[in-house]
Amino acid sequence: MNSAPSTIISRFLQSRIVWPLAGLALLLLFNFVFDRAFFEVSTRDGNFYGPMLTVMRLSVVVMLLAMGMTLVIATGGVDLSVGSVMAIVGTLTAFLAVKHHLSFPSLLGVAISVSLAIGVFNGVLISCVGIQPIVVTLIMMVLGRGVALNITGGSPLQVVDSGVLFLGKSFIVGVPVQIFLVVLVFAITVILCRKTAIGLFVEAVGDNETASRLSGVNARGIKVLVYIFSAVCAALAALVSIGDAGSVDPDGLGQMLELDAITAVVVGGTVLTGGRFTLLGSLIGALLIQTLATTLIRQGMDSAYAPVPKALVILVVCLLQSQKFRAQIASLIGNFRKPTS
Amino acid sequence: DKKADTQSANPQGGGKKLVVGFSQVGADNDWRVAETKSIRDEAAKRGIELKYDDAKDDMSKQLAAISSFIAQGVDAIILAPKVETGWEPVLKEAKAAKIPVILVDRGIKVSDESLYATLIASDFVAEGKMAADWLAKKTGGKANIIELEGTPGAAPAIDRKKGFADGIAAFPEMKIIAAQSGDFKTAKGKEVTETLLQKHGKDVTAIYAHNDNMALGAIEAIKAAGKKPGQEIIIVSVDAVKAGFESMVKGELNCAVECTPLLGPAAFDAVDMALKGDKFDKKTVVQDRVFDQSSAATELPNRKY
Amino acid sequence: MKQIFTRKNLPILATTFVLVLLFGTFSVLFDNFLSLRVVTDLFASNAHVGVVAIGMTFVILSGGIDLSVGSVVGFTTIFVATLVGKHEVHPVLAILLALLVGSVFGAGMGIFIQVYQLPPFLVTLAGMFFARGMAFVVSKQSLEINHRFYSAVIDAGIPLTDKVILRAPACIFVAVFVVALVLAHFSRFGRNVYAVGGNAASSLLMGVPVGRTRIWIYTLSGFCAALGGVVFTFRTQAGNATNAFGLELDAIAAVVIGGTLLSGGVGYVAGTLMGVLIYGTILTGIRFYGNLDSSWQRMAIGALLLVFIVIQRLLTRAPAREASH
Amino acid sequence: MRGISKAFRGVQALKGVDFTVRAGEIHALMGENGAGKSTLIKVLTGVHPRDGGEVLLAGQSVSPQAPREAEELGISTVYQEINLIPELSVAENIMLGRQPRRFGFIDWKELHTRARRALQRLEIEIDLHRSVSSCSLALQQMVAIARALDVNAKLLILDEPTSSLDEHEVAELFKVMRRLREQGLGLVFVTHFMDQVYAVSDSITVLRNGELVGEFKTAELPKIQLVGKMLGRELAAVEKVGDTMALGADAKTTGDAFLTAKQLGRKGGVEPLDLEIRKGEVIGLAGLLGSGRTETARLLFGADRKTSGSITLDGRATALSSPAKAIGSGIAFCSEDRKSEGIVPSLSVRENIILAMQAGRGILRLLPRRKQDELAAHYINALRIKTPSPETPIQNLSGGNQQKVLLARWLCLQPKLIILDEPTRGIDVGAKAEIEKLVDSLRREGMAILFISSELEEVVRASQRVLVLRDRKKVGELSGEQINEDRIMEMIATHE
Ligand SMILES: Nc1ncnc2c1ncn2[C@@H]1O[C@H](COP(=O)(O)OP(=O)(O)OP(=O)(O)O)[C@@H](O)[C@H]1O
Ligand SMILES: Nc1ncnc2c1ncn2[C@@H]1O[C@H](COP(=O)(O)OP(=O)(O)OP(=O)(O)O)[C@@H](O)[C@H]1O
Ligand SMILES: [Mg+2]
Ligand SMILES: [Mg+2]
Repeated sequence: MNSAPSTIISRFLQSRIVWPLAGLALLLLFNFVFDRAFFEVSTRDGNFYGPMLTVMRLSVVVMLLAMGMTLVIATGGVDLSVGSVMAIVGTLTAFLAVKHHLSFPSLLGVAISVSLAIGVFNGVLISCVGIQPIVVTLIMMVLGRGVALNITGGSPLQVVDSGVLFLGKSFIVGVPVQIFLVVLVFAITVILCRKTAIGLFVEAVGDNETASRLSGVNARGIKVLVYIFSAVCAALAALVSIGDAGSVDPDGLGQMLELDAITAVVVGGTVLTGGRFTLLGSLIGALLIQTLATTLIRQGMDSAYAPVPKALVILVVCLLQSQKFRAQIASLIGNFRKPTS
Repeated sequence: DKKADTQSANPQGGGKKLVVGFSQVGADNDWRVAETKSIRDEAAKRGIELKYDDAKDDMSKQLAAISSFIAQGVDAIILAPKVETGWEPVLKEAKAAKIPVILVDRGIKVSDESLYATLIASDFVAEGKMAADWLAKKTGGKANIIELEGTPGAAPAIDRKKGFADGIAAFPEMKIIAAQSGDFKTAKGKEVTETLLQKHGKDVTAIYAHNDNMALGAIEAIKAAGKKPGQEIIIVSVDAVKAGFESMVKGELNCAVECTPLLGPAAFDAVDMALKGDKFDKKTVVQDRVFDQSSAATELPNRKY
Repeated sequence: MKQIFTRKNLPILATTFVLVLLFGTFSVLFDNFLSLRVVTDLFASNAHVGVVAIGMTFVILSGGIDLSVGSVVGFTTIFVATLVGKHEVHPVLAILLALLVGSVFGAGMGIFIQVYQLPPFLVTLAGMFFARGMAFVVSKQSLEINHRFYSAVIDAGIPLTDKVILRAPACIFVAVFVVALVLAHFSRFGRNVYAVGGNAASSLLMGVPVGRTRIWIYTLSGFCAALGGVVFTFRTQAGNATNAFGLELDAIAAVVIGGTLLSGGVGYVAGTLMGVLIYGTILTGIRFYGNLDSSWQRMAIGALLLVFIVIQRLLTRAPAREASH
Repeated sequence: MRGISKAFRGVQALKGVDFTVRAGEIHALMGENGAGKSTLIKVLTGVHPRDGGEVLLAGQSVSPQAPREAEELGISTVYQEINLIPELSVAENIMLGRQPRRFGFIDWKELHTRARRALQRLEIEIDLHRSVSSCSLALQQMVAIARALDVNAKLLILDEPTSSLDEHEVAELFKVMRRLREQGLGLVFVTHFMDQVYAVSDSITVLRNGELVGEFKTAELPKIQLVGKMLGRELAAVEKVGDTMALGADAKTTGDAFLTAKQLGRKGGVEPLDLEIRKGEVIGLAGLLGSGRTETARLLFGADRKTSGSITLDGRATALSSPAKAIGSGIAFCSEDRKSEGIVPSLSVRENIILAMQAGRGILRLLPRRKQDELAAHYINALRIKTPSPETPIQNLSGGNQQKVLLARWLCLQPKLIILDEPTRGIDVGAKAEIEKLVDSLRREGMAILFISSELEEVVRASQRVLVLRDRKKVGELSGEQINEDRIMEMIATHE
């Protein structure tokens, strides 16, 4: 009985999310030392405000993308098209709301169906035609951006739909709606993965596709499924993003976010070659990226030079994950202690 | 038939359709889209065949486009260069092929001015200065400013920053308390403003954005922080696209310095003159105007972009 | 060597066929397309992408990835321009220095990847940010390179006809391609790269120096990226910290279109050349058509790539099935 | 080697083991699955760093840090799981890392000559340009051996080199091994085949649970005692194990036809053949390396597409166009290539066991966790799978234990027909007997079994009927009393 807590702790220490969490903790520690105001929380009209909350809110978009990306990466693939899916869905919904006054449920329907179609397109080309995931989704990334620009001719649009604005701007019990959304999507995804066989099949297909197929796993179906899921996540991210910004720019929306999403997943401890995945790790990864971005802005880092510290933080988080590095540090500390004791 | 025959290319001669290549940087924003549309429309109006290429913000693709225009044997080239430098080699090739090059909206640095026919330019530095002047007048020379910069290294970002800095130099009580890049994007503009407002709180009295997209993001951020954009915090931006005007009419954006993208007519006038071999000025500066909330409502119906 | 039309060469043949088909289609559609000038342009305009993609081929063959290349190209251009323009270093020396810096940078990333067993994606992502940031640290302003040496190199070239000249960038591209071809197929290093990518654990057991090979691969990629930057300066005679933003994706795309598998172990340097040319040909075709607005240009690129990749895939797949197991 | 210790997370794989090989001897290393044989070898060649002990080579203390360094010291090794680069050609795999060069460039002509010579020593003729992945497992094993033989070594280590070779190939290998012994090399030989041990080895070292049991002269150690030492049981108990080996052919076949294949074939694969499998019957597939046994099995399972013929199941015509459909109709297939077609390496033992069952239930109806744990516990117990816990990733298990997990994966489906392709590959004597016993009891329960093994003895013992294949053609069928090794050999050899 009394060994229970220690096994929980040791299991935690062996899990993959420890090291991204440690990276996040380091960043927060930095802020704690140099920028105490980072942790201030105030209330206004019963809603909570503060840099930490803003960081969480701002990371929601990448978190949503990262959840879809996690499953895709776990099957050994990658989805570069998420930014463009965001652009298509965001521009289309804003356009339909302005020009055709569609209601929020129909907008949501459009968003989901469009992303579904793109997901099927990606998935079928990858698993049935057998083209490499990176090629298919790269093509979709270029093509999709064109589609998004075509909807409005490239002009920005105001977001007028109250449902979308609610998603992006409102609060429930003082907490931004988007945070509830991401928690909801996370819960659904975890249930889908762990309370059905999806998680097992995704990992099996990513780890050894031949063996999985010979065991009767529908590897193709699983692959199509993860690309659909990724696209739907991107659609949700698009709604949150345009609701938050209040307007859409078809060229800028979602641009380069695929890189952030992949980074979040890999920082979170899922390996790019597929197999075991951790959704929670990906969320922590996304939070880490946004905390870093916000910290750099608050520190007044020149935007042009900001990539340098960003690189260093990524490297440190990487090194924390390396067993060898930890061993070296441990022995260094050991050497340091010896003479003093 | 569009066979290469640059020697006899002559707008009046033989009823042959003139072919002009236009290399655009990208489709980043409304302003670019409007500029492209102006040039494409003008070409159609004049019965000129336009070869259009969008370089997707990649300088090397622009170089390739010009090279390809030369290979196609176009009669003239219109170039909206991404950056100031790096054009000398390719322009030498154009010159060797006797194809006149007209630069629009941005100047370039070359050792030999004869490499291009003329520049039809907006003066980015002047735009920055006009924004500073307007803000100085509005605030009585006292302001704590957040500057939302464009993409690091982009020419308009560099010049609009410089012009603004020059403009406020005369007012010791106008200070830029934070300057961060918003990448010319709405969402990024909002993110940066939101964070900086949390950091600097009540100190901030004005925002200067290098384009309207970022200003729109900043307005949302100010609203989210529970303040009134346009009243508690004064916002100035450059470009003056339609969305900017709508925002001014709503009373949120205070001032937009126009940087007109409607360069089509002037560009093709230049093409005509260059092909005729006329002598003309190396640089035509397009006069930019400043709009604020007072003039926005009357101007809005006239906006084409 | 005896037979060209073997199963092993099928992917590369299919890719070549696709390139010829593409080029042929455009030649029929557009006047002036089928010309030496367009072909040399294809090499010159894509020289920096090509050089970088060839370095990337080795990385991808080994099962890794290098996201830092675009930034290294950008860094190199401004680094060389600053050395020549501000510090009056002779261009040759500046170029050599830049190549050294690129190689050392690549080696550094390789060491991190190998020694600490870190994911290449993250290490080179950090490298991408780092190099881009350092490029701005060198100079935020773009700088032209005014030096007789540069003008001489830019004017030089191999005249193919009296009008068409193969300029320095294209020459470098071709030279790098030939060297890489030899390296990949006629050196132990090259074969080790394939082995490491095919199965790193087995390679280790078979006595392949896996660690050393990996570090050399990233060094090579860093070198190629720096050389790509140098090529870029030969095209522009200027340096700019923002240059080649996003180039890594173009390079990866070229490699993968050329038939190299992202999972490592399978692929061809020659395929990468085809990949670069296929992508370049599509862009050139769109320029020749010239009547698409920005959004349609993007859609056309995507659609054309898709069509031709599906063709390539179908060509390689049918017989491959027959022989599998 | 003296006092070698090695621990993995949670497992003490070796505890102070001493091991000596002399020049000019063939030394067999024996032990049950998971006894630590492979680990001892990997410690010796520097794959795993050792926790304690020392390695002496010709009196000098050495500690290679990587297989490459071991090779430089004159230690050449064939590791247990075939370690080759699948996409590279046969020739390149043989010469990788030591390609002949001229002017610094690889001399491909010379490379192919040398590779051919290396294969000729084992009397194999194959297309050197073929990629290793397109070769059957047995061929791959030969290539790996050829590679090891090409080195000028002082010590040659062979970890289960014969696990998928047929008798002819084994004989060929032994010839080479004896020749090397004459030349004064030391050889280490790991296998689970008793006969082979007695056929070539001079001395035997037995490991059990990571500990040294002892070193013996082969001539002085009767078989039954060796088994006893490996299992750590008393003689009486061992004799009982021996008994179970005699199970088999007595029972007569029962039941109706479960699967009937007519003119089943695949272009470029096996020629059309007829096949009938009845309920409660074990059918053996016999044939030499590459004779098409695996191909036939894959066709029946839908893993490859057939190009001719038809299959009826329980009297109904069925397509069996994919493994999933085959599994759905009650067919299971345990592949011979466990590394690339069997295990899902980073998943746990439990997940590997339930994978096929879960696939059958579909995505939504997840097997309750409690049920999963029960199944895992049951099979770990029943098949004596040696694993620290059901949650251990399968890649950390010894080769033989991985094989048992894969068997469990199929057994828990309770299929109507199970195709076992080399199920006893790399499995120790005790476990082998158990598997044979298992096969027999499954048969009695009414399951149909297609049994493929390179060990004729095993096929003969287990089967009621035997199909003999040669050059990817069916050349005959034996049943009941007719089945014996000589008849089969004869059919393979004489049929034209
Ligand atoms: N990489 C590893 N990580 C953790 N445990 C391991 C690892 N490799 C081996 N083991 C454990 O070490 C023990 C010895 O394994 P080893 O592979 O040496 O057995 P073996 O005698 O070769 O058995 P077999 O005959 O089945 O091949 C086993 O219990 C196995 O689970
Ligand atoms: N000696 C050989 N020469 C050429 N090809 C061979 C040889 N042996 C096997 N093959 C190839 O390997 C493929 C697989 O044969 P298959 O696995 O069906 O045979 P098997 O009887 O199961 O033998 P194995 O013991 O190798 O598993 C065959 O299609 C054949 O092309
Ligand atoms: Mg073993
Ligand atoms: Mg077989």
